[in-house]
Amino acid sequence: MNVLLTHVDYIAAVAIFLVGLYILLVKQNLLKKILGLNIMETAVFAFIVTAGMTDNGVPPLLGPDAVGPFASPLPHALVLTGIVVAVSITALALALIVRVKRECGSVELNELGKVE
Amino acid sequence: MSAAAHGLALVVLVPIVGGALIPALFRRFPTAAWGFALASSALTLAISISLIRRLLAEGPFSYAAGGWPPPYGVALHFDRFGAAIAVFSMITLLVLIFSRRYIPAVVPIARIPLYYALVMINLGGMNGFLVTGDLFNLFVFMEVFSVSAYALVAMARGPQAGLAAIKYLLLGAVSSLLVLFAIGLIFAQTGTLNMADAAGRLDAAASIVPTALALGALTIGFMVKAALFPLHVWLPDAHASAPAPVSALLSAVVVKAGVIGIIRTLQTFSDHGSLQLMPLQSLLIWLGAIAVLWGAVAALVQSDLKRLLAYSTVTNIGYIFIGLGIGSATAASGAAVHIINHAVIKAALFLAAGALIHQSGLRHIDDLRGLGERMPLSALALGVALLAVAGVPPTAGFVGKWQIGLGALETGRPLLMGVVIVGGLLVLTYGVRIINTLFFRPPLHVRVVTSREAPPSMLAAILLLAASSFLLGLAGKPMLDFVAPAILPLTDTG
Amino acid sequence: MTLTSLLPLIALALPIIGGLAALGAGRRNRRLGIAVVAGTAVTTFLITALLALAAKDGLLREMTLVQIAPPVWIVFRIDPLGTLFAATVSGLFLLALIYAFGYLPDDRRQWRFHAFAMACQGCMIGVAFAGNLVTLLVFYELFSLLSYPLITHDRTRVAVAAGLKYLVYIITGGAFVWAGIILVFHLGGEIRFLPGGLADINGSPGLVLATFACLVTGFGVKAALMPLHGWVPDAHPAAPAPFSAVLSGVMVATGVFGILRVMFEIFGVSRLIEMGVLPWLGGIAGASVLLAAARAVGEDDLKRRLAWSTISQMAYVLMAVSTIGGQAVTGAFVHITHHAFLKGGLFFCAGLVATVTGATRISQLRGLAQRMPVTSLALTVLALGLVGIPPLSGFISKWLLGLGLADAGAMVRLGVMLAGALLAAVYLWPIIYRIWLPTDDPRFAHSHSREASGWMLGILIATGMLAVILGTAATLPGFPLDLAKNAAQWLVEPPP
Amino acid sequence: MPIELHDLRPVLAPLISALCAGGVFVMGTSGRWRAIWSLAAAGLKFVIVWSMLPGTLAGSVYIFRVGEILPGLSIAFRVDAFGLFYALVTATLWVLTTVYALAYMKGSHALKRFFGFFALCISTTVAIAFAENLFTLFLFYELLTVCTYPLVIHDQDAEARRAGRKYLAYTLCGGAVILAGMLLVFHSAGTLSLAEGGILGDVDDHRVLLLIFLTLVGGFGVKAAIMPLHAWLPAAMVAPTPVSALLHAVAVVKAGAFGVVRVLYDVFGVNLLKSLGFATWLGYLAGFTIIAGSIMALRQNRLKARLAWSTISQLSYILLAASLLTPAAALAAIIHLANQAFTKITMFFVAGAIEHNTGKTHIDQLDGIGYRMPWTMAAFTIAGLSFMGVPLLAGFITKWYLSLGALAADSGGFVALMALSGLLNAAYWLPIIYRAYFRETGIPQLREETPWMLLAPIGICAGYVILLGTGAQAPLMPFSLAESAVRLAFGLEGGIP
Repeated sequence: MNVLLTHVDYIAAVAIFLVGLYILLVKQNLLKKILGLNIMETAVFAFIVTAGMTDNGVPPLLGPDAVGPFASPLPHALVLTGIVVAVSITALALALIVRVKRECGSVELNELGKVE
Repeated sequence: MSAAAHGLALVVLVPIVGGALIPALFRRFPTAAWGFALASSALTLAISISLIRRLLAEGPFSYAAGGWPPPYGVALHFDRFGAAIAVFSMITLLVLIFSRRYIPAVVPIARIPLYYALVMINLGGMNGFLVTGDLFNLFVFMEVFSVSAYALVAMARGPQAGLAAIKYLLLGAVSSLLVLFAIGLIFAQTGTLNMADAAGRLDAAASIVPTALALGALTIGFMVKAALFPLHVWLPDAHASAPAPVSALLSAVVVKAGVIGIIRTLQTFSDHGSLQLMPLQSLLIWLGAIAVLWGAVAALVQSDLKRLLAYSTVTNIGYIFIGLGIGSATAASGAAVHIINHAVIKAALFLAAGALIHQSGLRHIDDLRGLGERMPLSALALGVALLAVAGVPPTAGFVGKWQIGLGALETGRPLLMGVVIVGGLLVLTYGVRIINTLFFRPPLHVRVVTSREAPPSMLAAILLLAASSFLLGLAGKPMLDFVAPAILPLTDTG
Repeated sequence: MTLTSLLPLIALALPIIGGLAALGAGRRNRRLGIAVVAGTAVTTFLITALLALAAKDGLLREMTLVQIAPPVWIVFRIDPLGTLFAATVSGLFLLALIYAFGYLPDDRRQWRFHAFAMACQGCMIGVAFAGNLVTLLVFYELFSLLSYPLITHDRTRVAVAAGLKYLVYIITGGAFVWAGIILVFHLGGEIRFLPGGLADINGSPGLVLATFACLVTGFGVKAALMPLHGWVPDAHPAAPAPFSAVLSGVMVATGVFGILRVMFEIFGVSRLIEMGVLPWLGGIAGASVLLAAARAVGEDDLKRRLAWSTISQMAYVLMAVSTIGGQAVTGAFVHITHHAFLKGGLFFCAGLVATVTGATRISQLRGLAQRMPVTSLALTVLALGLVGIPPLSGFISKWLLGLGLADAGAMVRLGVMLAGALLAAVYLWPIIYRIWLPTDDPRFAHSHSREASGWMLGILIATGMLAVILGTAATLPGFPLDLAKNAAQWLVEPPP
Repeated sequence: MPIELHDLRPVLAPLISALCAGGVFVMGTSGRWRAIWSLAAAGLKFVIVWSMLPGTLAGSVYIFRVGEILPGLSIAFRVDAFGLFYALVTATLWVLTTVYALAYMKGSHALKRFFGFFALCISTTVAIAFAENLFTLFLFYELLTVCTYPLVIHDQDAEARRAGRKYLAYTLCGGAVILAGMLLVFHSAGTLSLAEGGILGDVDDHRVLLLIFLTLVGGFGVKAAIMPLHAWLPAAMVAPTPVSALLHAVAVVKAGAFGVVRVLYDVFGVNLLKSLGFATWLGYLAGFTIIAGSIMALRQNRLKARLAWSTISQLSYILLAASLLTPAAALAAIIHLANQAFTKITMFFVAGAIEHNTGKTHIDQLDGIGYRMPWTMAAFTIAGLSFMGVPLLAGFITKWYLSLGALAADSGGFVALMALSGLLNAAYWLPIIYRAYFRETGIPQLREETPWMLLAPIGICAGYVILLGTGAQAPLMPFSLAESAVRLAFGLEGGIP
């Protein structure tokens, strides 16, 4: 029980991740799948940010009156990069969806299956 | 510092920067884009060869980007697995040569510079993935080559390409996220992103649950990338509908990233005292064995040549995972060599198939009857590569199968050896079927009769790759000797 | 190479070459062909006779020719037994080949007959001169196969069926011989014919017995030892008469010859006694004598009756040999030779009668003497000779056989022999009786037939004369009796 | 121990044919160049192979190592007595088959492919003969499968393709099984070198040894057409006659038999096998195949089908002889490689000549053929008699030593089997001879002898059948070679008992 309490961030992240995964797997609409993917991304980013948290930590801003303990700055940098990557993937996916819509006339996977 | 000292950075930067420049510089000049891409990939190849020479002279070495020492800075690390970049650069170079005449036929003219850009960026991502010593950069480079791969699949004309690309993207993105999640977990446990560093600290981490979770997430994530059964479902669609050179790149190079990711994972977690890797390895063996048989049987019933080749990739990935799962020195080194050999063979297969399909306009196997008489060299190359992929000695495919089979025996798994052999036999069955169709059956389709041999640029790439897929078999011993030191950390777990 | 070492080879090769030459020459020019055949046959006979005389005192020469495989050689030897047999063979062939000119229709196939027959002769001489089991087997198999086209020469369905039966029997027999030879070599380490038998045959008694049984069974097929005789009553009538004569006269004897070689020169007298096989051999031979003779009595077809008679007569020989007495063995050898000419002559007669009158059954022969007196006379003389009426040749051999059996104290076998002779009289007398019985029955009138002339009649007269000469002058030196005595002595009491 | 000499010839012999194949593929559109390349290579290889005979007889062993491609897996050639024996047979027959094929195939399609792969087949066969280790043997064994496939389906019709499929299915599965066996050998013995006396002496796990025996003998047994692995062979006779000759007499089936003998003597070794007793079962199976193959041959009406079934039966002579594990029987096994090859190739040549001349393929069409083609049929008769085991012909020698070997191994039953098999052989060869000479068709038969380029190889082969049967110790006969091979395998000093 104690483990669960101390790792509550883990649990939240996994839960959100699973929500996204559920959408990705179950929804037939490509756009919704992309949304699911975005939710999963959010879960992971949130988790990484929490991983950088230190008990009673302050933002790691160096200045004349900066007193530790600092929260680890690295996760934030990582998540920024991760968001860039996520955005680029989303962009590419949306572009592809537009193309699929234009060429196949639908964005519903079950309908696309019939088109084939 | 001289250029040579920065080689490790250059081998990543040259293709990425070169690729990024192409759309900017050559929007109007597709031909020049080809030349530029070719030059930068040749440069990459040259750099990677010089890196290998240094590796042989000095042993594994690291490079701190921007001068920050590890574990703080972004570390690049070059070991014997990293040497695969030379092969990947070489294959990319040949794929580019092949693309010169092929791509204008399948890609709209406006997108041609984009195509070359993506190929180069893909190479850069692969190289980065191989040489990075840092977990987060591992993810970033993985995304670089993944995103470029999604886009490359979408390059071709027609509705199938877009759909296949988006399917590939969805699964690929999920797997990337799993990997990222795992990286986050490891960071949370150890507070470092340097792989070597993290490996050392994992043992000290108190709780086993997050570690196991990280291991599971990494494994599943890389399994998707590597298309290991049962997570291979995206592969046949993507590889079959992409343009042939892209299929070659995907099958030969990109899926190998997943395999190398698994190797890195196993290496990272192998020092962990309380976490047993044995069940995971058994799982890999089982999945690998099923993949071998499933891929081979599925390939047998395909009528589309490129789809068949895609399933052959599933089989071969299965072989590699059996070898890794066994984990003995013999089997693991065999699997490592098979990564390279399969890359060469599969590139030869897809390019040769691409040439046949391009010249005849047909892609169903039965329609290709008699094409061997019209396109003897391409068909011969395809034949040699098929024999190689089936593991007929002394071709390149044999090396891995022999070592893996021997490893299975050494660890007391004779049935597994049987699977290795039966899989080879099944592959040979469809290989023979294709050879038979090409050479020994009268033409069925009128287009076959009017087909002509592929142009020299395509032929050069195909023949070189086919010859390599034969000759690498004769170089089995030196290659095994080369990977042996790199394999050692793996074998401790076996 | 001296002449004596060349002569056997010439005797062997000459008929084969002559046959081929006749085949080539005869198809263009009949006279030339006849000359070639006759010249070859006569020369061969002279050479074999000369060799028989030269070798009468014992082993003349042994020649090793070709090595097949390290222990296996083609070896020839000139010894009394072999030369006597070779001379008999070439004598009968001489008669048969000339008879065939009259018997066979004058067409191209006649030359084929001669070519095969002469090749057959060469191979039979090869059997006679063979110095070891393998050499014997080579020529034995060869002439067996070469006989096939001769038996089926008429190309009738009956002939083809008989030929097939013959082939099945003979080849099976060959396989037995073959297995026996292997066993001999395995047990004895040697396959040469050695006076007194091989020095040692090491093996379990059962295996040694099996070896003997294999060889006797194999050769017994050709020797028509009951119950291995099945091919004889079919093949002999089916073949053209000149070849029936050869079949009955010498070919069956070849089987007996093989058994003799095996008994005396492979196993040796003392080992045979030790093995206890002789009573069995004698018993089987005795049964053959009686059963075959009984079958002959009930047979109406002339050539078939003669064939059954051959089975019976050859069994005499084996029965006599089974006593191992010197006298009996002498009688056996003489009987081989004498029987050859008698039975050959009878088949010549039967062929002539069948050609001229179309009669093949004994019941159709009534009144033959009215039309064909010379033929009838010859037939009578030969038949009486076979029954064993003095002073004809058959009497001499049977007398010797009887003496030998008595000498060896084999009284049961003697009784069997006498019973056999009596049965011979029973089955031959009706022939004589019928042909001399005048008749007016139009069915037997043979109104269109008359005495044949030329080749066939000449040969008939010659065989008749031979029966008389061999009977009256049997004791002259150089005649079969003289040679047989030496041969028997040489076999039964080999020189040290 | 034999003296080992490093020499280029062991690799040159296969290479010559491979070069020739290259020449044919490049320049083979012209018939003349095809002929020149094929004949030149055949002649050259003939000379090379024969040139090693005196040295080998004197006890030398020629060695050439190409290189190690995997740890413990090297490509190397080693000419010992047994290998040279097989190579001599192959090289000699190749010359004849090439001449025959040049005449026979005139006017056929895809000749470049045909002669190219034809040469490659022989190249691989010689390489099999000279293989120093199991891996090299396996390598070229598989290559042989690949190279014969285009020849089998040369006609490219439905039947040929069906046959080709069957052929590949069987041989490739066999190859896979060999691979398994090879892995087991390498795992348990640590080496794959073929060595007199075997390499498995130190292995004491009975089950592993049994598995190795089953896989290796079973795998090579496919090409040696031991029942029940024989079904591809009768199907493969749809190939053009020179190919059938090559398949049935020289290269393919003999490669299988050669492989089995190598496995028995050079992988297991005589002493080990004797103590294990596996070979007895092989002997029974081979004995069954001998009889069953003959019975099946009896039932065939198509001449080539009868020849094919006869091949199945005859090949098992080699396996039976090898499984008896006595010197005399081993001698029979080795000699039968040559005897069966020359005899059967004569028959296939004749069958081809008949088909080429008259278009007749079935036995019941052959009435009176002996008058049309007397010399051709004379050769056939000689071959038939040889198979029946008539002395003075090649077949007798085999049966002689095989029976002696069987008796020495206390398996006297096999002598009866030999006799029975001889009878069955008579039962299926004599009817053909009978028809050829003694059955008349009613129509006058015109003399229509085979063209000399077909007849000459037939005549030479038939002559060789006689020579093998009569003059085993004549100077150019490889008999003493076979003897020294047996001496090596059994570690004997003097003659063969």
